[in-house]
Amino acid sequence: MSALTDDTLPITPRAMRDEMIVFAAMALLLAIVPWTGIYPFFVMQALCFALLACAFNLLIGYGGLLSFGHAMFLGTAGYVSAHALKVWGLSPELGILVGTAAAALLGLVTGFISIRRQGIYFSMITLALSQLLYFIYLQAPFTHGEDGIQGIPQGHLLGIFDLSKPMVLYYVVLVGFLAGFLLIYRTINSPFGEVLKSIRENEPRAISLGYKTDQYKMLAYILSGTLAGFAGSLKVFVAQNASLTDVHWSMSGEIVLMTLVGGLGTIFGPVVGAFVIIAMQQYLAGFGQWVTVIQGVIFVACVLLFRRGLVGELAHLLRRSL
Amino acid sequence: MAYGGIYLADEFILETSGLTKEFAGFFAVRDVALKVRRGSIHALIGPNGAGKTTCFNLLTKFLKPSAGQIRYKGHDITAMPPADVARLGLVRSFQISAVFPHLTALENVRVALQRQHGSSFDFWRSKSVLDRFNPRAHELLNDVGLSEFANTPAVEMPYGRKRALEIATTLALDPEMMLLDEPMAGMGHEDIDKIAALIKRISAKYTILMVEHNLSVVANLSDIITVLTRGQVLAEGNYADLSKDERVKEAYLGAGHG
Amino acid sequence: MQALYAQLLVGLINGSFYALLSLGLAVIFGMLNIINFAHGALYMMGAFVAYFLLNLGGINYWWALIIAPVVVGIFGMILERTMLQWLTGLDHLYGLLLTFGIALIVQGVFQNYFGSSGLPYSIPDQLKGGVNLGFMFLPIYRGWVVIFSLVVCLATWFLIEKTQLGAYLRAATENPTLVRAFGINVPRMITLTYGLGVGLAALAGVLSAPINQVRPLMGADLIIVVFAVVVIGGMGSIMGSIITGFALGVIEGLTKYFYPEASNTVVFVLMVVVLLVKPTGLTGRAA
Amino acid sequence: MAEAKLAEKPVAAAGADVLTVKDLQAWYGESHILHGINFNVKAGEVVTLLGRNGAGKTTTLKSVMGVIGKRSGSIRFDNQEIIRATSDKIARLGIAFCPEERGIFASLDVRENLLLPPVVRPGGLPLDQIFTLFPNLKERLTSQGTKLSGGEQQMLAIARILRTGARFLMLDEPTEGLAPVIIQQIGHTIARLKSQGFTILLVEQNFRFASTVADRYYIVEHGKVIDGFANSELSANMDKLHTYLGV
Amino acid sequence: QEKLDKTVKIGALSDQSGLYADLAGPGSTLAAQMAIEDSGLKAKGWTIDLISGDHQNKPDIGTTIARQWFDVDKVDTIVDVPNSGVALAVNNVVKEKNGVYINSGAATSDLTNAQCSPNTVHWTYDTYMLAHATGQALVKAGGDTWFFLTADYAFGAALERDTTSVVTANGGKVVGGVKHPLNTADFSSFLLQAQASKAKIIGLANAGGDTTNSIKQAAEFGIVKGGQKLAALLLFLTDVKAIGLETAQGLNFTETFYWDLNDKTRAFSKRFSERMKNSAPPTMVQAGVYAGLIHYFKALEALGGNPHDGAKVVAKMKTIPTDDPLFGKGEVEANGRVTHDAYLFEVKKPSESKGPWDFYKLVGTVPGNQAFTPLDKSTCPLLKK
Ligand SMILES: Nc1ncnc2c1ncn2[C@@H]1O[C@H](COP(=O)(O)OP(=O)(O)OP(=O)(O)O)[C@@H](O)[C@H]1O
Ligand SMILES: Nc1ncnc2c1ncn2[C@@H]1O[C@H](COP(=O)(O)OP(=O)(O)OP(=O)(O)O)[C@@H](O)[C@H]1O
Ligand SMILES: CC(C)C[C@H](N)C(=O)O
Ligand SMILES: [Mg+2]
Ligand SMILES: [Mg+2]
Repeated sequence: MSALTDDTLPITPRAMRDEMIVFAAMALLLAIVPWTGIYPFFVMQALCFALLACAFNLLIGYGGLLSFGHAMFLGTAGYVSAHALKVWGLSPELGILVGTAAAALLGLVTGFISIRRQGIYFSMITLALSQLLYFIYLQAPFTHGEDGIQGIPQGHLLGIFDLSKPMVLYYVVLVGFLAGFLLIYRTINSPFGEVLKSIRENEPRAISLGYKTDQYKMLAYILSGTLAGFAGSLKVFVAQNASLTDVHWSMSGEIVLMTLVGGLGTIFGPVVGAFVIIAMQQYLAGFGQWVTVIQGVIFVACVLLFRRGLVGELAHLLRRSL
Repeated sequence: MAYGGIYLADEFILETSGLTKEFAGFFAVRDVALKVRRGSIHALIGPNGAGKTTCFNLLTKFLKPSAGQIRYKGHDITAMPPADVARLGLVRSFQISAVFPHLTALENVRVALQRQHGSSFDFWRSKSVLDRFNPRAHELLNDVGLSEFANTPAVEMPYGRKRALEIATTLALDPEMMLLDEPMAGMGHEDIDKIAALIKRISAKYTILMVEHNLSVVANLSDIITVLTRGQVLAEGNYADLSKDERVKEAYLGAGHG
Repeated sequence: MQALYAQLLVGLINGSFYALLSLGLAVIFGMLNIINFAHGALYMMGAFVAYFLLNLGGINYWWALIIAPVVVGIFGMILERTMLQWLTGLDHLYGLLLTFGIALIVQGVFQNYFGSSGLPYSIPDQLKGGVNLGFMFLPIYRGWVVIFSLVVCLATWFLIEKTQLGAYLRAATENPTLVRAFGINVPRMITLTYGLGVGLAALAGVLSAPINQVRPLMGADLIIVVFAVVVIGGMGSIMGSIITGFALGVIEGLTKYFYPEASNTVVFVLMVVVLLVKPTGLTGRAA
Repeated sequence: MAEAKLAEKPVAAAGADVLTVKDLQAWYGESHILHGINFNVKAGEVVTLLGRNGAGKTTTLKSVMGVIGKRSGSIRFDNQEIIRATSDKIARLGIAFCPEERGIFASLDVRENLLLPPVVRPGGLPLDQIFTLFPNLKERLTSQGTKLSGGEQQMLAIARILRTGARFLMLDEPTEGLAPVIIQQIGHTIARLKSQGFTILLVEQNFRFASTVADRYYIVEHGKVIDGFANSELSANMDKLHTYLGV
Repeated sequence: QEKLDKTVKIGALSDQSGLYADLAGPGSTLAAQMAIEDSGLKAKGWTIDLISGDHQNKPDIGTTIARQWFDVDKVDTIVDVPNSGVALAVNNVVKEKNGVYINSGAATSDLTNAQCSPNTVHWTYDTYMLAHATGQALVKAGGDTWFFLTADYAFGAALERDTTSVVTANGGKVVGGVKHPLNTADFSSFLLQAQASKAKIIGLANAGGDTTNSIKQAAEFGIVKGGQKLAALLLFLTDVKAIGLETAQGLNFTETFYWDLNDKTRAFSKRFSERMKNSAPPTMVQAGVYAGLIHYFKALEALGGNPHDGAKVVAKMKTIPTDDPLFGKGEVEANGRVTHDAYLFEVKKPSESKGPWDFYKLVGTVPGNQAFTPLDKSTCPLLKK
């Protein structure tokens, strides 16, 4: 059986240099967006999803675990942050911290339940767990069920940056995204990342070398969940609400789709994938449910025709890891 | 080796008693008492389905025994999780080749070295901290004759080389005892000779328990042979003795051998 | 007390759908090694086919019970031939992703044409009304659903466990190459198996149409509950999925009586508990 | 009774080629395993392929059976080209295969295992005759297939293909891992089948066993047939055999 | 901002495909289109654009669309929004962006109470009105114990709250209730709880597809036969159609518009249904979209142009009395509430119905000044100045 991310290319020092160049280009491009007349709300949203997809990719691309419930981190952090900001009146930085911490805790708890199963079972369990959470949030008083938490105050970050100014908010979100991205990049290229890769490649062998693989997968899962939660907390400032949409299974599906389109197990793939999918939703919004159909078609096409995804195909052509 | 009284208890690095594995009423391994002498090359032979691989799986904890005990270096490891057993220096190699296909040979070995020296959970550090393992990794690759493959992804290496790489990876753990499951399977002549020489060489430092169907390898390498049939120990001894044993002839070698 | 019996009945009805759907999933998983995410969408198609038959062709419920599974089964077989087939040898997860995509397409198309609210499908005349059993009021149609599903489940079990065709299926699950070398057209059998699993889903859809309305998303949420059922019961055995399906429906019914707030979540909570106690599920067959 | 039936339907006139393999090449994925196999089997013969581990004997049988993904060259059976046919079609032409690993199904009981292969043409051995041949099976009909002892599994694997009416049998190492007494029994069975007009292509490591049943031998090495001789020429070829097989 | 011009952009935000799509959705967009045509402003040199969006009954989607309409598409006015949860969320956005918000579809009385806004006009009906008209009538008729089947979101909560206060004020008692998710298909277990409560009245604090499903399944479980009465607190023409007269006959409920009320409503309805896909006459919500926009255009004309300043336009709307062919005379009160007459209807028996949409019997009229929250009881902060 061939694994999902079978043709990952080896990471050489040269590849790492290439990656830094691409990263710099990406950061620069994103930094000038507000001056181009592109609707910043759209890009901010895309950045949140890009971070989310990167976090998800850390787990599937490097840990070999396909979570079909990653929306639960997005939604949980969103709700907790929103509640902290609106009801407790916390400052933005604390709001983000609390939300992200909630996601980390959720990762710990759900990881404990799910991490011992692999393959499709892991996917189904994470999906079911996220649905469990969905129903809890549907009924819990603090989430306001269907109505969601609305009209969240954006406040001043660190007491200085006025987040209700789109420009300020944009750069805050961008910095958040880049920081998250770099952390993921570092994780992939860390001693821990090496072990993770070897587990994905051949878990029985890693066990036989003395690695307690469950613990590594658990850490990867928690990291991934925490970063996904961070994305969720950031998103609260962009959308100014927290709602059930973000914990619904279709959101989990979208996360998978973004990563698949960009390229599972590629570094930049999830970012590209997130932008492609968000842009598509944006421009096809007028076509109603056809968006869903198109997403389905993309899913099918990716699985049947280009399993490597956009960036993966490109990397394969260039024989570089991206 | 065991000369003085102090070492006598330690003469056998691995001992099992009453080791049994039952699969829903079927006994794959039954009441096996195995004693592996420190520093020896011990071979486990027997017909297909005799329970050799199951035995290996039990020793390395990939399977849970239904009954019986396993003692390794004086520890009772019967209930120990697999990773802990490996940490004690009891390491296996696999019947099917077990490498990390998309890591280079060097990285393959490094993953094993890294485990020994901690820091494997450090996700915030650059992996360049792993470079300190490179000299030792190169040394190990050299030992098994893979120097020129250091930067080749394992997937691109020829079959016999993968096997050698796997042994190098296993050696990186600095084990005391190695379990080799059919190390010669799927190899051509030259490879068999090379690996046999390698095994002979490393056996100076390590205890080796191996399963092998290739009788000439068994005959040449092993100090002692245990014959399993139907999950049970049929006989034990050196090759010369066993090849004369009627029961062994009947169960394994066949009437015509000897 | 009356309410308890009534909720148990409602539980049994849900259990019927869980059982039919998880049974279909198990049949498909056995042969194709695929978790059929499209199962919910195909269940929904079953209901829609019944709806079309009635409203466009004037063909009644009873015929729909036969025609809809066949039509949807054929649709499934086309899917298998044109897409799923190409996944042999790939990681199981690709099957999950592909069928998820298929589910999105099918559901999206129906949503475009029919919105997301329910279309009415009325109970066939012969099964209208109810009987007062003394301890509860039993709507006849709901009683019928339980009994009919049970019969279908047992028939499927019989087909797979006790017939020659079933022997081919089980054997091909273990070793398709060898079974083919015995002269059996295994690819065709795989296609038919997918058709059978999908047909079961469609049948459940027809059964549910008069109860649940006909809605494009009727299967989408249900399938996730069924996944939890599958995780709890494992996909190891046909009987296992039937029993787990019905049992969980009943447990859900009990929850509705004793602690209604948890009725949505009880199956998932149960899954968590089972996983904590026995990480491989009750009849675990590891993936 | 059964023998009378069998006699009515010979696969081909005795002595004619039933199977002709020419320049057979085969691949597992990327690896090229068979590099041009040539041999033939006449009706009513027992032909044995000999060769070292990994020489390609099993692969040859599998290629004939059509279960190897990529193959080229020519395989003619009963005057039909089957190099492109799928294995189910090939089976229906009357070729039956007993694989090296036996292929007993765990989810089927012994009876189901036995009755599994469909009858491809009339004239297969009836059950009672199979039970006379392998009395052990009759007693174990309801136990799970893989619960049988190794020897019994091997018997079952052979028995089930006798039922199908196929008259061309390919047996891959039917004696592997079996106790000598069972090997003897299998030897008798093969002799009997031969006398009933079956044609048998055998792969054997156990040369001593092969020599008791075979009419002709082919030596396979590195995916090629490098030699072949009749049983009558055996003693003359003993030396060569030693070097080929290292026995 | 001070400059007036003659361009207007209107966004019809609705549930286009869900369980409220039939009673609002595309029909509301059509109503808005007809209002634009009937206003006659185009002939006077105005450019009026209409776009529509689908909020899918999700507040986050609603606000995202609203925000983008104001930011990117430069929309002035949002109409309809038939979902209380979405409506309240959009209410915040409209206020933040200083647009105009003419809500027709949402029921929650909060829009003109705690959450009222200087940019909002709530046209058609609200939960206070429903509770007082239908609720009061039922308690007075002897239905003094209630069990609520409530849609679990802003609307259901508001309707249950407002009805509960009416029930208790009139000496009745609420013995229990159960919340169900929006867009539920199978109500059996909820209905069983209602049945077990033995309450005389089962109050349906839900709407659209949820209401039709509850009523149909109540019939299946023999609830009405068992002696309990269903109170459809909110029922639309399209719902009656979906249930069928056989099951729906005899239900009492309140609306502020019915196509067959008088010649004016019949004339409009005829024009409307000719342009509808399924030839349905307008529902109360769709009629409200039309009437609300007609009044809005009057205010713009009175201002002499569009100031693109929502608060200013709404203030103007409040100074002009309302008068349109569909709802008759009324006014926009200071809290944004529009008042007009409300009608008590009963669903006809199948034998009484003479046409495909002939469903209602008028049984009473509540005058506009009594139907809605009296200003002195409104909790709207705008009034406290
Ligand atoms: N997981 C299992 N479940 C049931 N039976 C098993 C299982 N694993 C092994 N067995 C059975 O146990 C017996 C011993 O198997 P084992 O793999 O240990 O044999 P072996 O001696 O290693 O044979 P070989 O020489 O073929 O490798 C066999 O009969 C096998 O069918
Ligand atoms: N599934 C496979 N994938 C890749 N290579 C294979 C596969 N099966 C066999 N091989 C290789 O093909 C070659 C020939 O194998 P084959 O099984 O035909 O040998 P054989 O002559 O039957 O040997 P034995 O006596 O061991 O049964 C061997 O080198 C083997 O490693
Ligand atoms: C159109 C209506 C059914 C909307 C519902 N009354 C609500 O406020 O949510
Ligand atoms: Mg073995
Ligand atoms: Mg072979």
